[in-house]
Order: sequence, then C-alpha cells, then structure tokens
Amino acid sequence: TSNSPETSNASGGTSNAASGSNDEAGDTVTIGFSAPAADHGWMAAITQAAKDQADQYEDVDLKVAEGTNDVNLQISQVETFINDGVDAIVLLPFDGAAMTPVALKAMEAGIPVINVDREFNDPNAARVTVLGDNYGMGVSAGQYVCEQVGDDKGAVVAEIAGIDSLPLTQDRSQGFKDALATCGQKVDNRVAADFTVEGGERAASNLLQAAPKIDALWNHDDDQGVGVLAAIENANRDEFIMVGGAGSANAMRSIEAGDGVLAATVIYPSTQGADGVKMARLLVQGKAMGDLAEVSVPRTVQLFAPVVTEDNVDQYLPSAFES
Amino acid sequence: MNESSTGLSAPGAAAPAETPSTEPAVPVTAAEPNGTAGGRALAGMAVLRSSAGRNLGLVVALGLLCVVGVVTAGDRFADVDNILTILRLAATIGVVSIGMTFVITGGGIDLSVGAILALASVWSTTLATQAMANDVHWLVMVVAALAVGAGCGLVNGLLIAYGGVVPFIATLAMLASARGLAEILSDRRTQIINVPAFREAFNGEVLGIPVLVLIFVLVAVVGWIVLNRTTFGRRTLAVGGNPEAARLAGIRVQRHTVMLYVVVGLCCGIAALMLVARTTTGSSTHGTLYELDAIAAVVIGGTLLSGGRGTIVGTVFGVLIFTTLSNVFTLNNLSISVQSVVKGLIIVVAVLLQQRLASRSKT
Amino acid sequence: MNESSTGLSAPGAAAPAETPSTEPAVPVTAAEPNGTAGGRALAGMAVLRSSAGRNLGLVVALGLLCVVGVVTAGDRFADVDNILTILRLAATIGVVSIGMTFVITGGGIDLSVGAILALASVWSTTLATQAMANDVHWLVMVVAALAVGAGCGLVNGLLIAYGGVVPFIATLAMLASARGLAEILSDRRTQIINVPAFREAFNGEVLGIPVLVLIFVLVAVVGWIVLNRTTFGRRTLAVGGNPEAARLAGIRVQRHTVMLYVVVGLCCGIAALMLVARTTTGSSTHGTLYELDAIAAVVIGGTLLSGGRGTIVGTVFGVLIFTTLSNVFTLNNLSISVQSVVKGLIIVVAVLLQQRLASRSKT
Amino acid sequence: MHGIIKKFPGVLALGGVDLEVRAGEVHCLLGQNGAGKSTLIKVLSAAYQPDGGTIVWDGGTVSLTTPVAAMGLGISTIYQELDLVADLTVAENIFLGHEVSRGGFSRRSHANAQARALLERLGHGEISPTRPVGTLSPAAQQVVSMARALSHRTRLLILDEPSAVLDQEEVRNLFRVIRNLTAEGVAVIYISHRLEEIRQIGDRITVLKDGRTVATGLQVEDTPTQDLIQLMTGRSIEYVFPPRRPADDFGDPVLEVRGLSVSGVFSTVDLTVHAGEIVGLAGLVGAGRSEILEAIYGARRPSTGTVSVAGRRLRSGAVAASVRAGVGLCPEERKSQGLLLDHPVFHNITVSTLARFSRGGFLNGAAERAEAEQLTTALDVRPAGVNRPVRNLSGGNQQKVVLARWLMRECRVLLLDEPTRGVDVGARTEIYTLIRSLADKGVAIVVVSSEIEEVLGLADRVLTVREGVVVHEAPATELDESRVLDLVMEGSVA
Ligand SMILES: Nc1ncnc2c1ncn2[C@@H]1O[C@H](COP(=O)(O)OP(=O)(O)OP(=O)(O)O)[C@@H](O)[C@H]1O
Ligand SMILES: Nc1ncnc2c1ncn2[C@@H]1O[C@H](COP(=O)(O)OP(=O)(O)OP(=O)(O)O)[C@@H](O)[C@H]1O
Ligand SMILES: [Mg+2]
Ligand SMILES: [Mg+2]
Repeated sequence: TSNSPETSNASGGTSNAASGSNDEAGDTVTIGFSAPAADHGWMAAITQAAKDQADQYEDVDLKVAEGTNDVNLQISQVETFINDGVDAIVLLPFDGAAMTPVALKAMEAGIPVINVDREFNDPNAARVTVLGDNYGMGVSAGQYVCEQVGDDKGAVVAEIAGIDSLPLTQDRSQGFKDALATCGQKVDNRVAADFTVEGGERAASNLLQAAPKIDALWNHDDDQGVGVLAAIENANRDEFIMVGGAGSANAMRSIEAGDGVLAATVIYPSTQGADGVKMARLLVQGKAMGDLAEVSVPRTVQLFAPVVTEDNVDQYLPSAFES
Repeated sequence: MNESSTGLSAPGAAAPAETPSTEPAVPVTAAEPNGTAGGRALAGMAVLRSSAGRNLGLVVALGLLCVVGVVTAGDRFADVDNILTILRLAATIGVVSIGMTFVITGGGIDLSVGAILALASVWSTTLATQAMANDVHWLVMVVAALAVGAGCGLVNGLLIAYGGVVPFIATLAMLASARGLAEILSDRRTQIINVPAFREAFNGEVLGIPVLVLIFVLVAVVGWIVLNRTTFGRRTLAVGGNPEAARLAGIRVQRHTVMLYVVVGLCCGIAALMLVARTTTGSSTHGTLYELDAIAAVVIGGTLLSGGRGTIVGTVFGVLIFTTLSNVFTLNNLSISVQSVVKGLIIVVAVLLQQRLASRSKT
Repeated sequence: MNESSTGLSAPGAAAPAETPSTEPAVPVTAAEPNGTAGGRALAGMAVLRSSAGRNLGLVVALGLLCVVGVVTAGDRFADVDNILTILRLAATIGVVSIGMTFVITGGGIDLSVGAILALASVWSTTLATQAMANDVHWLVMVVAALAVGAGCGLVNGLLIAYGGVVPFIATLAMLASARGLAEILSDRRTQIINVPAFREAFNGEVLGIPVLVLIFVLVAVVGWIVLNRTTFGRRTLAVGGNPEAARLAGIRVQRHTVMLYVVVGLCCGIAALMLVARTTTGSSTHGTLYELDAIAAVVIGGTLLSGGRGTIVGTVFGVLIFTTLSNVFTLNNLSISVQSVVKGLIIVVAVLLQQRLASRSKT
Repeated sequence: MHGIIKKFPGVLALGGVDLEVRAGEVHCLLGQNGAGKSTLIKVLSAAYQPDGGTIVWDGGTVSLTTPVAAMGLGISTIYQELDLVADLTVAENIFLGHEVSRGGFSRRSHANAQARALLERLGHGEISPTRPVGTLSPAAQQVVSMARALSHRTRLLILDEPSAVLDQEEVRNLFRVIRNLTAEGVAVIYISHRLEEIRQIGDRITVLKDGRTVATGLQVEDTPTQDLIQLMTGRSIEYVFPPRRPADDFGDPVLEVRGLSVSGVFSTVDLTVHAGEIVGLAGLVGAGRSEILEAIYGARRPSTGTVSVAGRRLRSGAVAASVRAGVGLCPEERKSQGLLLDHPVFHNITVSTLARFSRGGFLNGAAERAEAEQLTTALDVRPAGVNRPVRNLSGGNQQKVVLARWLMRECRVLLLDEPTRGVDVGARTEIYTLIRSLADKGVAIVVVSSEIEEVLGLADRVLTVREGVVVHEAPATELDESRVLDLVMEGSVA
C-alpha cells in the first residue's frame, strides 16, 4: 500500500516544497496562530516551525497566542483575533469539536480559518484543513510490525498510547489495530501515557512487568519515548523491536545508531503549523499552490505518515524536530 | 478552621481580624433603624463606599492591569468587543468561583469543582440526554447538568459533614472519581451537542450583552445577596468562623455544610452548561485545574481561607484580574510561561498588600 | 488548624484524638525509665507493635491489593522484578511524600512540590550544568537540584512564616511561578542528560536493590528518626498542634516553619534527581500533579491534615498503596479512568476506616 | 515594670502600668475583667511587645524581645488560656522548647524520669509522663503547665487565674507548692478573681483598673476586702446575691430530665426545674456536670434517658431542636464554644435568633443591630458598640455577650456552665442579678459552678454530683458550704 516504507522516498515533509513566485512579497498578511500548550516537544516544534516560517516572509505578521489546554481560554484567544480583525487564523485546537463554534464565528466574520491537526466537526468552520494522518500513522506502525513479527502467531504486541482522551490517540490505535489484523496479530498489552517523559517511563515500567516477553512495541510518541526507552534500559530488556511515533531527531539518531530496541519511527509531521501559515498567506493574497493546477488553495491537505528505519533515516533526520 | 490554621503565629499575622464584610461605615448606621427610604439609600451608598474601600487593593490592581493593557495594546484592549471577550472568558470560572466563595467562607474547600464540571458537561451531553432534549425540551440538559452538580456536591457534603472526612480529602477523592467517571461515561470522546435550541438559548445576546456574561452577573448578584443579606449567608459566616460555637448556638452545622457543597455543586453545573454552550461539546477534559484558579481568585478577593469571612465582590475582582491578565498577555503575544510566573507573583503581592491594608485600617 | 478545621462538629468526629504516634503500648512504659537495654528492646518492640496496630488498616488495604494482584495477575505480580518495579515507581513520589509529611505535620501544606521538582530537574540538566558536571563531577547536578529545591522551599517558608501568607496560597503561587520558570528555562524542551557517570550512579543496584529504591528507604528512615526521635521532630508536632503554645514555650515558630519548607524543598530536589535518572531527562512537565498524589498518600497514611500528628510509616504505606494499585491495574490492562474512580473510593474508605479504628481504640 | 503601655487596635489595654515584685513574695494582681492583667503579664513574659515603658530586672533595664529571652531570665508563666499541645505527651509538653536531648536527638527516658520527678513534687505522681496531654482533665493539664513552669530555672513565676479550673483541694495543693517556691526565694505573681485566695496566699497586692495602676504594694493583711473592691470598681459594692423567691412560688415544671445517661461519663440523672427556679449543680471539676448540661441541651448524645421541655419530649442529640423548644446554653469554654471571635458583637447576639429578623430568609440588618444595641446597653457591655469584633472584649464582657444571645431569644430554659468563670467582682454581681431577674420572669435555670459559695448563693435548689452520679439534692437554704464540700468530697477523701 501507499504507506509502506518502500514508497516513502517521495518527499515526506512539505517544508521545503512550494517555492517560486509564490514566495515573492505581497500585501502584508496578519495571521493569528493558536495551539495547545507547548508542553511537549512535538507541540513546541509546531509553534516554532510556524514562527520560523512566518519569519521567512516579510509580508507575514504572525500573532502567536501562547498555547493553552483550557478550551475556554483558547476560545477567547480566537475571539481576540476576531476582535483584532486578523486576515487569517491558523488554529490547532486542543479539542477540535470544542473549538468549532468559535472557528465558525471567525469564518462568519470573514476571516478564513486554517484548521491544523485536530479536525473541527463542522466542515464550514475551516477554509483549509491541514491534517496529519493519525489513522495512517497507526496503519504504518502496524504494517511495520507485521513485517517484522507477522509470521509468528504467538508474537506479543504491545502499545503505549498517548493521552487516551484525544481523538487522535483513538485514531492511531484504531489504525494500528486494523493493520495488525491484516496479518493476524492483535495488541496484547496496551497502556496509555500522557505525552510526557515521566508518564512514558511510568507506563512503560508497568507494561514491561505486565508482559514478561514482548516481540514488538509501538509507542505513539517519541517525546514520551525518551521515558519509555529509559524504562526499557532500566529493566534490561532488549528482546523486542520498538517503533516510535512523531519522529523526533532524538529518536532518529537512536535509529541511526542502531544500538537500541528502537528500530523505526512513524513520522507525524511537525511542520503542519508552518504549512498552515503558508497556506493562510496564499489564501489571503489570493494565490494558488504552486505545483497544483488548481487556482486556489485546496480545502484539505493530509500529510503523509512514512516509516523511518535505519535505511532511510538520513533522509529525514535533517528536518526532524528536537524534543 | 481558625486563625491558627495559618500554621504560624507572627504577631502581626496572628490576628488578621479585618472588619467583617457586612458592616457598613459607622455613622450611617444610626440613621438606618428608621427604615426610611433615605436611610436605606444612604446605607446602600455606605455599603458601596466601604466595599470599595475594602477592595481598594483589588480595584487598583485591576486598574493597573487595564492601564498596562491600554498602553501596550491601545484600542485593541479598550474595545467593547475585547471587554466582552474578557467577560465571556471570566464567566465560566467566575460562576465556579462564586460557589467556591461560599464553601471557603463556610470553613471548607472544594478541590473537585473542575471534575464535577467535567462530569456535568459529559452527562448533559450524552446521546441519550440529547435525544431527550430534542424530543422534550432543551431544559432537560439543564436539569441533567444541575442534578449532576448538586448530586456530586451532596456526596461531598455528606462525606464531610456526616462522615467526618476533612474537606480537602473528601473533595480530592471526588476529583479523582468524578473525572474518572466522566471519562468512562464519555468513553473519553468529545461529545458534540446537536440541540440547536440549547445553543441558541445560551449563546444569544440580550441588549448586546452575551447571555453567558449575564448568567455570571446574575449568579454574582444572587450570591452577594445570599451571603450578605440572608440568614443562610449569616449562618455560613458563623459555621466558617467557629463551627462549635455555631452548633451550640442552635445552627444545624452539618446540614448547613451539606448545603454549602450542594451550592458549589450547582454552580459547577451552571458553569458546565456555560462551557457546553461555549464549546458546543461536553468533555471529560473540561475544567481541568479550575479548582486552583477558583481558589486563587477567591483568596485574592479577600475571602479568608480559614473561613468566617467572605466577599463576593472580591471574588469577582479576583476572577477579572486573572482573566484580564491573560487577555493582556494574549494581546501582546507574551508567553504562557511568563504569564504563569506573573500570576504567582500577583497572588503573593495581592495577599501581602491586603494584609498591609487590613492592618493599617485597624489602627 | 485544630480539630474544628474539619468544618463540622459531628459529635463523633469532633474529637478524633487518636493516640499519638510516640506513645508505646501502655504496660511497657513503666519499664522504660530504667533505661536498661532490655527495657529499650521491649520498648522498641512495643513501638513496632503499636505502630503496626495503628497502621493496621493500611496493612490490610495493601495486603488486599496484593491478594487482588496475585489472583488476577498471578506470578506476573508476585515477581521480584515486578516488586522492584513498584518500588522504583514509588520511590520518587515517596520521597516527595516524606517531605510533605513534615510540612503537613507542622500545620502547613505544600502545593508546589511538583513544580519545584520540575524546576529542579530542569535546572540540574541545563546544558551549562551538564557541561560542568562532565568537567568537574556529576555531584554538580546533585548540588544544583538540591539548591533549587531548598531555595524554592526557602521562599515558600519565608512568605508563610514572615510574610503571613497562608501556606495554601503561598505554595499555590509558587506552583504557578516555579513551573513557569521551568518552562522558560528549558524553553519547554525535554533536556536529555548526557552525563554517564550520573546515570550510572543513580541507576545502579546495590545487592540487587536499585539505588533509587535505596534512596527512598534512606529518606524514609531518616525522616522517621527526625520526626520521632529528635527535638526538631517534636517541635514540628508542637508547631503543627498548637503554634501559639509552641511560641510561648520558646520555640522559634517562624524559623521552624521556614525549615519545614526547606526540608520539603530538599526532598523535591532529591526526587528531581531520581526522576532525572529514571527518565534520563529534565523537563518542565515532570512531577505534574505530584502535589495531590503526595497529599493523598500522606493523609491516607494517617497524618492529620490540620497538623500536630504525623506518621512516616503511614505515608510510606500510602505511597505503596497507590503505586501498587496502578501496577495491578496495568497488569490487568484496566483503564486509567477506572483506576481514577477506584483511587477516589480508596481515599474515602481509608479515611473513614481510620476514623472508625481510631474511635474504637479510644473506648 | 514602669509605665508599660500596650495598644491593641481601638483599645488602650495598658496605659502606663507600674508593678514591682520582690524575691520570695507572692504578689497578687487584681483588677476587673479587661483591666489589663493578662496583657501586663504577657508583656512581662514577652508574648507581647509593649508600645512603651521599661522593664527592670535585677536592677538593670532589659528588653524582652522573645519568650525565650524572658525564660532566659528565669521568668516562667502559666497563661490564662491553657497553652499545651494536645497531641504531645506530658513529658514532651513539659520540656517543649528546652528538650532533654543530646545532639538534637531526644532522650525520652531521661525526659520521662525528670517529668515524673516534677509531677511528684507537685503532688501528682499519678499523671503518667507518657500520656498525651489532650486526654487529661483540665485540672491535670493545669498541673502539667505548672510542671512546665517549674522545669525552668525559675526566679519569677507568673500564674494567670490558675485556680479557675481547680477545685478547693487542688487549690490547696497549688498553694502548698507556691509556698515552697517562695521559701526558695522565687517571686510569684498571682492573678485571681477569688479574693479569699488572695487572703490565703498573697503578700502584697497591686490593683489595676482600666489599664492603669490604681494601687500598688498594698500589704494583704492591712487591706480590707472592702477597700480592694472599692479600688477595683471605683465604687463600693457588696458581694451579694439577689434575694430568692419563696419556695412555693415557682410555676409549673418546665424542664424534666428522666434517667439521662452518657455511658462512661454520668448515669441516670433525674432533674425537674420549675418556671422561675434556679437549680445549681455542685461538684468537683471532672464530676461530669458540663456533660450533664450538654446532654440536656442535645450537644452530646445520651445513651439513655429523655429530656422534656414544658411536657414536650426533645429529640435527643439535636441542639437545634432544643433551641427551638426554648433551651439555651452558655458553654463552659466561652472562646472556643460560645463565640464567633472575629465577628461583630451583634452577629454573636443574634446568631440564635436570626429567624426573628428575617423575612423569607432575608435579614433586616438594621433591626438586628438596634435590638442588639439595646441589650448591650442594658447589660453595660464595655466598650460599647455592636460592630466591634468580640475578640477585643475582655472575658467578662464576652460572657455578657453570650448571655445577651439567650436574653434576646427569650428562652424558657437556660443552662449556665460556669457563668462567672474569669468574671470580676463587679460584673459578677451584675450577672447574678441578671440571672435572678430572668428566673423572676419565669425562666427555668440550671447553673453549674465550681464555686460552692456561688451555687449556694444563687440557686434555689442544689444537686450535688460526684463521679457522674447525683448523690444529693436539697434546697439551698438547708445547705452550707461545709456540708456541700463534704458531699462533694466524700468519695475522694475517704
Ligand atoms: N488580642 C487582643 N486584641 C485586642 N484587644 C485585646 C486583646 N487582648 C486583650 N485586649 C483588650 O485589652 C484589655 C485588657 O485585657 P486583658 O485580657 O488583659 O484583661 P484581664 O484583666 O486579664 O481580664 P480578665 O479578668 O477578663 O482575664 C481588654 O479591654 C481587652 O478587650
Ligand atoms: N472529650 C473527652 N473525652 C474523654 N473523656 C472526657 C472528655 N471530656 C470530658 N471527659 C471526662 O468526663 C468527665 C467529666 O468532665 P468535665 O471536666 O467536663 O466535668 P465537669 O464536672 O463539667 O467539670 P467542670 O467543673 O470543669 O465543668 C471527666 O472524667 C473527664 O475526664
Ligand atoms: Mg485575663
Ligand atoms: Mg465542666
């Protein structure tokens, strides 16, 4: 399938893509940007990448409302953008559904909203939706695991999820489960952590006790993965392969070194925010996306979730985020 | 809890006996017993004046914040829409804080407000409730949220008043349980509401003022009246000030304590509805850490954490200060981390200032 | 705080004056003054026996949990490695809880432990600190973490003892500020440590027991001795039980209070190092909500939230109960949500049971 | 001490007080409630910092900044409010602040042995040094306070109303200890409202009035009681009880108690009080009289028995029901059980009568204040003003506030537990008159007092309680002090 690692030598990120005449300065565009609390490497990278992207354009004025996990506060941040009359809003909601009404309000006020990563539940609430592929991430991880241990019917597969209450976690787990099913495997042990190093370590310590022998382990997130790896090392376990998620530079370096259990990681692009900023700018300036024949910015962009292994890590390492 | 609960006995701090909240400035009192309209009006003014006096520090703090807002963000801050944004943001946590004021004044504390809010938001937006709301009336959702809030409050209250569990612990347990329940009930999914009538009712405006803000104002006014002008309020002060003396004076302390927790539970139910309307969702993650925000606002406002003295006006100021702070930070693109540090500083400075003012007004 | 801090006066609950922790079972007392070795040994046994008695509820609870663990997870639970896993997990929060026991016994509370831990973990793993640690000695990191912990504790203590800010509020402010600072300092990145010597020192084993667990045991033993066998400990009880009486007895209550917060700060520093070693990182997200877990463990253990009575043994049990609970749940693939609900129930049941036992032992 | 000045917010507690104490004497400090006695000695023991004046010790001016400094000089104090830590043991309390330790580690057996020695010296060897202080009776706690004072190298011992919680036997014992101390050259400052005690133990007297010294260095032998009272009150009054009514003049039975018991504290109390009658409960401290009152009031759940008011049975263990039925209680511990210390006077007065000032739950604050004002004026509560926090009133005035609460309530049964504890002579007479006038209005009154003279003088009928059992009942006119003392002591002496 299209998600298999072999085909992933097509460009994974979009960061350095669309160049050319679109980058020439136009009217100044004021963009409001709001995301959840950057209490986590990937989330911090999202905001950072958006800021860096904006800095590259002299015609973009990015207003960053610092991240929060309180939907009430995030709503009021967007309201502030509406009051300010920004030209576009790039919004990575803490909870897509909860931010839908205020996004609708912005759209009604004539401000295009670019929805990033966590989807609204009303298509009218966003002009453009930039999505990672959470389900696809699970599928990629599942397929990789299938390739490695699929023949062994007694194989033990474990999963360390992120914050369980997020839809994205549920999508990832679903994808993982579905992909495993195709090779007759299932998740034998599953724990949820909280996207923090400490939570990863704690969850993994317990999990390693729950499963005395593991063949493959998928950890949703490379940030909490630092803790997961620490727990594995403390427990002196190395009988299994581990697959990461999100694709931090740290994880990739470990894959490159090839000295640990971490055999692969599934990328979840941290450039989504930057893409959101780029598209917001194009949208406001009435430009089209360079390499498409279409004359306006597309409605939905879904980013690809490739698997990074020892074989192709050098290709992804430069664009990976530091946790 | 009494004074010694501060865990210290600095001579200055040992007796922070400020004039209690209901006492108007002295000279007018004499005129009041006549009960004439004039006397009442005067008394009313005196209340305002003395409450302004007591809340001087808060007024100044909020004023300063506004000045900073205007200087740094100019018209963007001093804009009607922006003020309404601040108020809308303040409304939810404000309603919770009003309830918290009652519990704290009554000598308790409630760490479970955020969790109760989450549970109420989830319960009032389950598929079943929504179906019923669409069939019958959107008030079904309101009833559900209020019932959950009051129910959780009742459990808290019973555990504390009759079970003898200290409030901190009983509500800590409720915090864990209610949030767990909310997660189980919602299967940790965000529940989107699909009851247009409900959304219209809550998200509308009356005379240009958002309904959410009106609810906040209403709850604050009712709260003020109840605390300062009713027997319930007076008993709350007595129960918080000296529960044993209150009991021996014939107040049903246990029953009253239960009622206080039901009140804060109800406030959480109201706040849950407001948040559901604002986000069009019910979720087990709603209201995370509201307990700390609410307690901070209440204490900044001048309510004594050890009970026996409470001020609704102060609480409203406390909420507004924190909300305005966060608005000013957003307008200026400043980071949440710095905001967090500033918030800590504000808490300390406000409390220290209050003590200074209180001790000065005494001599 | 005194008894009335429960905010109620149920006849039964009004006087939960359990036998305090230092009194051995009665008959042996007479032998003690002789100071003979035999008398001492007897007294020692009596202490053990009576402490087992007092902690009976906790022992039973932990035992039940273990039975559940064995029944549901069999050998996977009753495995040495699993026990060590539980202990390793308990170690960090355990050390924090020991410190918390002191503060609570002394009549205070500390909501900022998690934030201080985060700040200490970040500070001790900045690039600069790590570079210095590699150049000089890994003890540099230890000194950094302890200094940050003690420093934050000092600020808390000064605000509370000399500033007259109630502990809840002062440490709430510290919670906001310290976590904000940790975020600013780390730029919200996870700081991975690269000081092999440090990792080796902390992640090693001695006689098959992980160093982390040994640190926990050490802190617990030292804590027990300090609380029960030194003047510092006795004064802590006095300051928590009746600060005014303590002051009049010539105890420098303010200075003592400051020291208590420094002690808990130091414990946070130690715990930060343990967490850094375990996760190989320093991060501003470390220790989130540790304050509530620690307080829950302390109170479950039997320390009086209002001060004046504290038990280290109980705290250790409290920590073990929660950690074992989480282990049993994970072994059985049960959800965090259910665990959360059960945790709430355990807290309430444990506290209610304790009261029942305490009141029975009185009559 | 010269010209000591101490201000509290709104009150000048001490406005220039002089006091001189010599080694080996018992110097009595007299004064009405609120005269500033406690404040003065708290300045001396450095619990408060004075706003002016000097303290001269052994000929040199000293400035006492902390209690430690005062103790360093050899000043030990037993405060009016017991100042022990309930959860610590007797020995730990005695040595609190100057623990028996080596290198910071407690030496418990040494401490216990020394504590036992001290307690034996005080004649209370039966108090175990390892018992938590909270489980001791108030009298025993007083002994522990005393032992603590003696555990220091004491040169000046200050006792602030030590006899308030002690019965006669205990007081005699206390005096014996004091005499031993003075024989060793220790100076003693003794505060009490019981003038007869001053006669027994005192050498010289200083009288305070309204925060000023009105007389100092009076020799006890040379000063008649009349003069003292004159000095304290500024007027001449008799220590008198108001006249009783004839015994057949009482109304119907109002309060009827049948077979009331609280297991382990008292058993099968029967008691009938008629309208207009005052019944006194005499007994030793710890006899269970407070508990009887509390059980009647519903503040303590009885194990058996019933209480009826005007023929209607009260729900047991429900204070609110009792209050509604017209029963009121002035509790023994004013501060912790009776008052909302930080609330204004009128809150404290109206707290049981809120319904009267409310319509539909809304309070009429003006009416509340006005009625409270009338009562405080009638009772001469000083300083006047119903908006003042009660904390700032002296003990006697606080007691009046509690009485005012039940006066406002117009209750039918009034239970008074030590109504004059810590109340000065002048206020005492006022309170007696007040109680009698209430009875004359038809209120049934039960009085508990540790002063036999008071019970005999005030009550119409006296019940004697010993170890939780009513052992004797008779009209007050048929009893005298020695007879009651006999009844009270019988068990413990023989
Ligand atoms: N902490 C305080 N704050 C304010 N006023 C106080 C305080 N303590 C005492 N006062 C006031 O100081 C005056 C003297 O009080 P003090 O307690 O010394 O009297 P006292 O002679 O000991 O009376 P009593 O016989 O009732 O114990 C009183 O008017 C009292 O109201
Ligand atoms: N909280 C308590 N727990 C256990 N025993 C108690 C408690 N309170 C009182 N007692 C016991 O009950 C008995 C009666 O107590 P109390 O001292 O109140 O009697 P009293 O006659 O009212 O004395 P007083 O003259 O001080 O009012 C005593 O033996 C006392 O030790
Ligand atoms: Mg006095
Ligand atoms: Mg009594």
